[in-house]
Amino acid sequence: MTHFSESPIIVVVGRLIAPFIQLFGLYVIFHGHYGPGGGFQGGAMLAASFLLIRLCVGEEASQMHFKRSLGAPVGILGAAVFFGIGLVTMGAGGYFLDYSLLPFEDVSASKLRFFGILVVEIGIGIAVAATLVAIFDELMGGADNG
Amino acid sequence: MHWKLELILLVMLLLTAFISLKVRDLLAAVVMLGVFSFVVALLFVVMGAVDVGFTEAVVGAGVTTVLYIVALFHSTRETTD
Amino acid sequence: MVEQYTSNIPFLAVAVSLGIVPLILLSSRWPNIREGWTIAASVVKFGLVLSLLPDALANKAASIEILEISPGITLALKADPLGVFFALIASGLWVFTSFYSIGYVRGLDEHKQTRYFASFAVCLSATIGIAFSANLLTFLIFYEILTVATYPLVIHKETPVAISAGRKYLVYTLTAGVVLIAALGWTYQLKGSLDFVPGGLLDGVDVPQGTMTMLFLLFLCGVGVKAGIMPLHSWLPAAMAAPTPVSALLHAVAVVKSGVFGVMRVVGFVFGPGVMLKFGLNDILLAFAGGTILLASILALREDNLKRRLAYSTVGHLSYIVLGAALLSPGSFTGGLLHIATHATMKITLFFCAGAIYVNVHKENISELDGIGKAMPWTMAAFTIGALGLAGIPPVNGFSSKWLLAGGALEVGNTVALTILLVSGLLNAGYFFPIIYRAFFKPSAQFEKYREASPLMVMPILVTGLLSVLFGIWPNLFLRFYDLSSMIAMSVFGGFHR
Amino acid sequence: MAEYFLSYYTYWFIFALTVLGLYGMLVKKNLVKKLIGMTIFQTSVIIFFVASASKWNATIPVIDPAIGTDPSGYINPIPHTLMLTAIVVGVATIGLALALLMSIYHRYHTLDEPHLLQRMK
Amino acid sequence: MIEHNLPVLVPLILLFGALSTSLLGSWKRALAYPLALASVAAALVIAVLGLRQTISAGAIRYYLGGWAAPIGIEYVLDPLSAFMLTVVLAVAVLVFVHARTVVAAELQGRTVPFYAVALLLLTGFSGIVMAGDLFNLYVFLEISSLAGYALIAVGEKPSPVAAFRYLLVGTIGASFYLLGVGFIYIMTGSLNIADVAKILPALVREPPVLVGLIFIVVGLAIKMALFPLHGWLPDAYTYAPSSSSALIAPIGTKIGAYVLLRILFFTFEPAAVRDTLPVADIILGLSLGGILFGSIMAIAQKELKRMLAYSSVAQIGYIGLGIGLANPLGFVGAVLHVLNHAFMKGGLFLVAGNLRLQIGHSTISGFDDSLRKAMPWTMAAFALFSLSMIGIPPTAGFFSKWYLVLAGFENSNWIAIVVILASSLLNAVYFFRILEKVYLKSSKKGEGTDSNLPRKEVNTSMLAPTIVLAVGLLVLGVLNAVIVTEIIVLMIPSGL
Repeated sequence: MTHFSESPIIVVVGRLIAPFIQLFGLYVIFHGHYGPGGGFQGGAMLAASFLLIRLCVGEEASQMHFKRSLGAPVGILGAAVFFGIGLVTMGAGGYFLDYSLLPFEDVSASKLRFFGILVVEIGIGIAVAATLVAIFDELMGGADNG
Repeated sequence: MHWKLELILLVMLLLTAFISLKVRDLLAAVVMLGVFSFVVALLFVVMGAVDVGFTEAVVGAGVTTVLYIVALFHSTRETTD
Repeated sequence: MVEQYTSNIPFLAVAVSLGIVPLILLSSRWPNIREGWTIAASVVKFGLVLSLLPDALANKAASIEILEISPGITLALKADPLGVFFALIASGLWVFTSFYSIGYVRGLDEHKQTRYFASFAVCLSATIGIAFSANLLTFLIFYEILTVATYPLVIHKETPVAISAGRKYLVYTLTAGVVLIAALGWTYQLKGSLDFVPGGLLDGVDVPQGTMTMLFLLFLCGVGVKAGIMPLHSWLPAAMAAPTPVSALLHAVAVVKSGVFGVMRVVGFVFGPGVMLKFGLNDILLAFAGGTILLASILALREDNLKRRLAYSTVGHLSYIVLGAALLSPGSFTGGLLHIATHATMKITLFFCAGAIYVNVHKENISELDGIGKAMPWTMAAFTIGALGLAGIPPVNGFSSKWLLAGGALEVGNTVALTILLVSGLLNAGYFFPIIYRAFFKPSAQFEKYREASPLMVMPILVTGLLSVLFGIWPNLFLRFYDLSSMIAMSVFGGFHR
Repeated sequence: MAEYFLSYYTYWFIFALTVLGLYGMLVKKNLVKKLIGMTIFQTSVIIFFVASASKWNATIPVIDPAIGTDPSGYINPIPHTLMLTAIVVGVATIGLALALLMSIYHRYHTLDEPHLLQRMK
Repeated sequence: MIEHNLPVLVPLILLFGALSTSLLGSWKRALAYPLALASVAAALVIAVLGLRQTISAGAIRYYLGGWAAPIGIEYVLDPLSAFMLTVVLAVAVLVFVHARTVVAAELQGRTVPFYAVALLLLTGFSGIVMAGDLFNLYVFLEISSLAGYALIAVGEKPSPVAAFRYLLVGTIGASFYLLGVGFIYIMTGSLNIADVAKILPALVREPPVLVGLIFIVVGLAIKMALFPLHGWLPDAYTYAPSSSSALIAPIGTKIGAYVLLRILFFTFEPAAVRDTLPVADIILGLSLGGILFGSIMAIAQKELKRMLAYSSVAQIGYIGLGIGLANPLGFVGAVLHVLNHAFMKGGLFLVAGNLRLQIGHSTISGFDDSLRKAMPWTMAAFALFSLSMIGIPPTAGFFSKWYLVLAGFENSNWIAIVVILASSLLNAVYFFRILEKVYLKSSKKGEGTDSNLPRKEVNTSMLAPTIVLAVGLLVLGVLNAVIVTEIIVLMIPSGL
């Protein structure tokens, strides 16, 4: 199966909408720590946009947007960002994810928290987006090797 | 006004859930489930949980439904009940 | 009061035969070395137990606490007089059985001899462990090990009969173990301790009649299965499917004597004569023991299979010992204890004879033994001694223990018990004399070409037969069994007055 | 009595939804239908949490300068954040379940339980 | 530095192991196994350190991100959780060692995901054990469950069906738990276990608390397969790959039991659970039913793994019994049985794995003495596991029964005592049935040997863990008093 839909309208509309969803998803990720939303929701939106493309233009054509083989590694990378921050704060003698202990000088604790959370949110966003796409791909591929 | 909206949504919730379980075509059931999720998302917003509603809309109504549909395309839409 | 001192000897005595199990397994390809281990271990074990005898006679108990096994309860061994008494019998007869076993399994070219000797060694460790247990939990642990270790011996022949006997054996003994666990738990709940105390652990515990009776019945079930008290005896005749040395040692000495030893422990050291009398528990025990003696003797009359007849006889004689405990007099208790030793030497002689007959002429039924006395005179002479002893005829040692038992019954004025003892003596004679008559006086030519069994088998038979007579004449010979028994009875009944 | 029921009517709806979900999981024969029932069931639990946190005369838990930092003016945000996690868990469960469904279909070519049981023998 | 970070290190190491296993494994497959084994082993070392630390210095509380409880997320490493963690990881290490050959043989091409998911499962378990608040507990419960479903689904042909059923039932259980937590949260306004425990005593008679508790208990009963909610278990354990069942069977249901302990005795007051609320008695009744039902069903099974699965239902009953008796001895018995049963069941499933690899099946009627000749060590280990399951001293299995019997006497609960003792006889029936076959039934040439697989002993990497577990049972049995007085006594909650 290459396409779910042969209709050009769907292909065009899907392609048109997807970037806006992605943009909104990014917005949600970056503003999550002081407004509604956050890494998870934003990531899910990103994933949704990729799934939309996958569904509209078919599997092969959508590979250029997000490669199938990238799903798991990128997801792990996202998780690694989250961990990295946690480990750094632990290395600094604090608790896991104690952002105020991030090793940057001349930055106040609240600023550190602000940026710490932001980076973690980005990591989570990437992880969620990639993982959801990976689940989708796994389901799609499940037909071949189930 | 507020509680009327909530009541309407709750009734729709039950209705969509019921239809989704009753309908004989799995694809229709799954689409109905998507509607259900969307109603849930609206309900969350009404209840003041903006971000949960937001997530439910994206994940429940969006991603989950897509996943269901993919699975159905790879198996079957037929059902005996 | 028994004076205690710490010593490793009880532990070593238990461990020595366990220690040779790996050696036996490793040397399975070289039978001579393998059997060498067995003999060495049996001799060393007997030596170790013997070295404890002087202290036991001086009322000093070597004891050792190995480790805590449940909070407040230690895995502890204590060589008190009763323990030494039983350990001496078991380890002493193991020496004979080892020699005899070698002759037997080689004579029949048995299969899986390594498993046989290894299981045997484990059984002996467990038996000595039972003897030296300082508390009920230790006792239970060794008791269960004995159950499991005996199983491979019972099913040794791997015939359908043996396998079903094994199943029966397991059903009975595992159930008994489980009941014993319940009894232990209850005792611990009541008293907060599981140590054996001469005169009774539960002495002075104030509980309702029903509770005490239930608890006693649980204990009786737990130890009674191995002791062959009717109606829990039926595994014993079935287990005669095992090879004869197994029947000889385990079903005349180790397993069943562990059972009656357990009864002695329970009566003398857990409940104590005071509690027994106060709650009327002795009557329960008396009823079971008396019934068993009579019934078993009658059942023995009907058996044609020699080993099964001996098994029923064992059931009956075990209950003599139980009767001794149930009469609650120092004399009968001494007699019961002494009967552990006397019955062991006599019954092992008889089983050895049955085994020798089987190895030599492959006959198991009494009706086929006409004229065997001519072919195997020494064996049958020893058999006669054992049979006379069991019937209670002097000067064989069965007389001395029976005499004490009867005296004990008179002491407490229990004429019923006295009658039972006398009647059963007659019944004993009734089921043994036909065998002797057939062997020596019924003419038959069927065994003309047979000779005596191998010296490895005949020597143990003669020695145990001789010992039966010697102990009958001098009960205190060598090992001072009589002194030990009366010492134990004194420690149990020291503070007890009717 | 009626007042009691009315004042808690949200919870009665949620309860009905829970029962509906359970009914779908336990009574329906088709595996996809069971899964739909499970989705409804899980969602009902999430709604329960969110409903428990909601209150009248309060606004969404985002700081509004007009109200200030008085907590009574806001809806308790903790159940919300918890439910976000619960939704993630839910979607992961569904993803896995769908993968299982496809694997079952490929092995037995049916998703109806009676047929499935027949073919498993 | 290490000391105060101990609680969070274990799940981190495991999660990191899972991620790196799948990442590096997809690059070079040979890397997956060593990495996975190394992370479990490292986690075990940390867990042992943690156990020593908590025994000597008391519980370690860890505040994620430095936010103090009850607002922040808290991890608690107290003696009970450290003990559970050590047991879980110790068994896991042995199963991982064993898995190398089995997984390669049974799951060709899917070894990397297997190890990654198995590590995820352990991450979930370690998270459950240390979670300091009720909601995080739920999240980890679901992580471990998801990983569990996936591990089961890669087995024999019917395994996805079994996994799917397990998934449905497991989700009901988890959702019930979450629902119950919701009720508790509504009443107390807190999710932190220590905090809730402070608030709850005043609220114990409120109906929502009772409803919440019932939901939680039912949910956990499903997760721990407490009779009659065990329906998912036999199929799942039977059809799962050998290594999955060896990993999940000894640990998975125990984790449910652990959560039950945590909720009943550490979140609620033991006295309230025992006297005010009827919960303890209900659990007791169900456990007794489970012990009998599981044992009897096990006797009726024709397949070794299925038999072991039903026996697990019975053994869970023992743990439930200890919890339901709600006295210190029962607590000791339950915790000790978690340990003992993890060793016994883990070992038995390893034996089943050995059999399946060497003779291609584990159908009981196909056993005969050629097995003993071919695999003497595996079979000797099996015999020892059997004795322990029956409860023959001095194996470990005896002692957990001993404490449970004592606990039964403490409460004068005769039915409990009779059931415990009767079940050991039933255990004897189904284990001796197999032992008799393996040791006594002579093999007939040409019959029953339908597979052409070579009948010989398994290799060292499979044999060693089996033997270690078997010997471990003797060691645990002999040293049980040390374990009880040094470790378990420290866990007994106040007021029990």
